[in-house]
Amino acid sequence: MEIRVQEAPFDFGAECARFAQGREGIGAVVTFCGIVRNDGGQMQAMEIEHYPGMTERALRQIAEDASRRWALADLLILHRYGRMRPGEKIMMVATASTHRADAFAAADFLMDYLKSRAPFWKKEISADSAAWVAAKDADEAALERWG
Amino acid sequence: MEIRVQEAPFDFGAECARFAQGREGIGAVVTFCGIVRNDGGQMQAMEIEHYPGMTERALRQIAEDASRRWALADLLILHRYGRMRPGEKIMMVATASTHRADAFAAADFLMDYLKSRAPFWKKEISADSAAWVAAKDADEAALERWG
Amino acid sequence: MTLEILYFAWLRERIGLPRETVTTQATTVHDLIVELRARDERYALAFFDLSAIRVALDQELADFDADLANVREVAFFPPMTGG
Amino acid sequence: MTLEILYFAWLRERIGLPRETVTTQATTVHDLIVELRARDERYALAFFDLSAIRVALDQELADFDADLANVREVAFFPPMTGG
Repeated sequence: MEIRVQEAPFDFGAECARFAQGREGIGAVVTFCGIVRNDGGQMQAMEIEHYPGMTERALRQIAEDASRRWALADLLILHRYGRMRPGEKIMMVATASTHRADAFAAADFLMDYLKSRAPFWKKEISADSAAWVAAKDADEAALERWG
Repeated sequence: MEIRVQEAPFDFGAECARFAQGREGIGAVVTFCGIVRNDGGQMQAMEIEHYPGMTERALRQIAEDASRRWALADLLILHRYGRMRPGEKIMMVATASTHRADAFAAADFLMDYLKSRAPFWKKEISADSAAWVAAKDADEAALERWG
Repeated sequence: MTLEILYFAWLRERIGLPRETVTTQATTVHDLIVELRARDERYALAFFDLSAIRVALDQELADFDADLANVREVAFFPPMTGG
Repeated sequence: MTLEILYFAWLRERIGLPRETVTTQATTVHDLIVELRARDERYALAFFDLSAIRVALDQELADFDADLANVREVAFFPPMTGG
């Protein structure tokens, strides 16, 4: 299990390669990558604030919860903070399991919890304004899928 | 939309990097990679036979079906045939969408259909035997999830 | 009618060849299987349990009662195990 | 009791500082918010709508009626938007 919170960009391809490397025992790897959208060209940058200390703690709790629910050989959570431009990668998760259903469900679960239970806040910056992204009711509702 | 059927190994990390590259318009990329399991060290190799011509056709139909069901910016299916050793990557899919739910559902759907509707057959080769992998009832049942 | 018949996986192994050209009067897949079974022991064995066999006509999955009119390529194989 | 209070996102912006040390007699988060609101307009505005605010005690999410006994760090922030 690996959890990383960092300001620096990461190399999604290299992380995928490393995560899937040397896994003779398992059959399925799922990865997710979140990318800054430009929302029709209006947005110039996204700024992500976080709560150092609690962030790592919350991510670890989410990861441990996923590990209890599904048979995972490994998992990775990597999340950036700071300023990013459209097209830049914000974060990724990866899960490895013997069976694809567990790898898919766990990655989906990690994303739902990262959205609403990890202390990150996004701000969208355009030429003439800056606005904190509002949490979506749909994101909160998504958590109910997991009982 | 890209579909590749090949005997040669592929570089999962490089494919992930390429697929996620330059996607300013979208927010979510999901990838899946299938890896040859060693099943407790018994298996020496896996051999995959396919039906040239029909394979590409079936994969294209599955991809088009996924594109009709979800709002995808892009998708990739890459599947190998021939002989592979434990730990080698068999295949991958990747989906890109504005929203994570679509990217996850489409990747999950592609995998379910690839398992049971694309003309590939796996043979497991151990030191003293070779056996065709039997289709699982669970894989056929999984298709019912998609109505 | 002349058909190209393809066999895959254990069907190919039991019958002992990957493809053959067959001249037949069969009008449905089912008729064709009956003809093939009657040929010899290898075919009878290969086509013994139809629940373990799938068929494609011109590279599209089909049912055993499908019509062979205008079909050029028939493929028999076990349930697929891709992914 | 002395508490370290942290503010994030628009709460930080409205109050105008990321953290402060507060001496208080409040026994619950709710009491603490009432105290903070009474300070001045900035706090009153920041804590106007509690449905838009979440609280963590010593880096664990908590409810507004949670007890502050033994707590050292209280953080206020809007609903999270990670991922």
